[in-house]
Amino acid sequence: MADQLFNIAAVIMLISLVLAIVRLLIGPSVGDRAVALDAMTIISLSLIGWIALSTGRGIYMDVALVYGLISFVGIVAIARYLERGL
Amino acid sequence: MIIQIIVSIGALLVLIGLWGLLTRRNLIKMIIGFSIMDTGTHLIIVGLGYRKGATAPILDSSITPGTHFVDPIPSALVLTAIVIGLAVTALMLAYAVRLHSSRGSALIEDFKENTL
Amino acid sequence: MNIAIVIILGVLMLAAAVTALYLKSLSAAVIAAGAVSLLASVIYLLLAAPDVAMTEAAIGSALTTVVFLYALSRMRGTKKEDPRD
Amino acid sequence: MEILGGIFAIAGSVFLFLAALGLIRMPDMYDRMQAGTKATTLGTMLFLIGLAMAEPQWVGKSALLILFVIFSNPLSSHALARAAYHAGISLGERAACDELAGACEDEEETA
Repeated sequence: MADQLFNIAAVIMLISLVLAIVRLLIGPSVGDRAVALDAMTIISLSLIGWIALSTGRGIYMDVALVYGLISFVGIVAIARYLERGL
Repeated sequence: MIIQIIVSIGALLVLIGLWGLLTRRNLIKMIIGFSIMDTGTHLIIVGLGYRKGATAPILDSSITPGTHFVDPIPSALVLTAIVIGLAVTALMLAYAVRLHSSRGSALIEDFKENTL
Repeated sequence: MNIAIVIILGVLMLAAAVTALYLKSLSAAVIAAGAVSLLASVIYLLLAAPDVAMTEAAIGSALTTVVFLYALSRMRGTKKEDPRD
Repeated sequence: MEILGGIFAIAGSVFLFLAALGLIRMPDMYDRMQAGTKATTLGTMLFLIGLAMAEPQWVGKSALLILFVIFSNPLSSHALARAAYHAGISLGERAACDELAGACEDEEETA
């Protein structure tokens, strides 16, 4: 029962990943694309948590930890570039 | 089944990267195409080491006797190749920045033989 | 289930790769190339290679984007400072 | 307990879906940023709480991950909004007033 609930959650997250990447592909300005990349990073972090649960390996959660630490470096670099400060 | 899908996705990525490398005029776009090609080859190599129903070859408490592992050699090779790919990309970007600062343009047609 | 997720992520990767090469704006192309690396990292995790996924997330997605944007800002800077071009 | 974790995970993924829907449907960039960063933070937190309920031995990693998300996601969204304002992306025609307009000039004078 709980596994089915988590599978439904994974399907909803995949749909939202598709929607976020659609905004990344059609976004009119660079800022829209950066926001979509940020949302994609967070959604795929949750997806990695689901993969760790479905395969039963606790070591996969470490990948999500690296995602959480590293992901905002890229976004801050994009922001500094847009601000002409990099 | 999953290996064929992964290998075909990787091969398509290599082809897309090669197309970008050959047809784009801006140096930065060509380097982006090269980096996409890099990702495609890494995907092919990792995909060839996958076995159905296997798990990662890392020993912890959730491993029981009789568990199947994937081949660890391709992932070790790809681990090195990713780092070297970053170094190659950074070297190409350094050349692009030097060319742009000396010639004032990043388009490939400004670097022909007869304009030297 | 796994195969469906791999197909969806692969199609999204191909779309992002084609978009990265089609876009006129260079910084948008760099962001799309970062998205390709991000999705590749999830696929590596599905292929049971968490070490490769970790390295790809740290180096391929974050550090490559930073290096590209640094080079772009250097190119923009020389153009602005040198009025002869 | 596992069923409760699954319900938390469904709630989190629904918030992630609403965030992605907001990314598609919102009219200008600052609205999209509002939808795309706040809702994803809440959704990820709920999903990770559900994950920790379903697998109780992962509660340390989930707590650390929630801490990282709480620290890094508002920081990156703030940097993006500031950069978008400085890069000259317009607020949209429905914006009532631009309270940052004077503040930016002051900052440039003092700098």
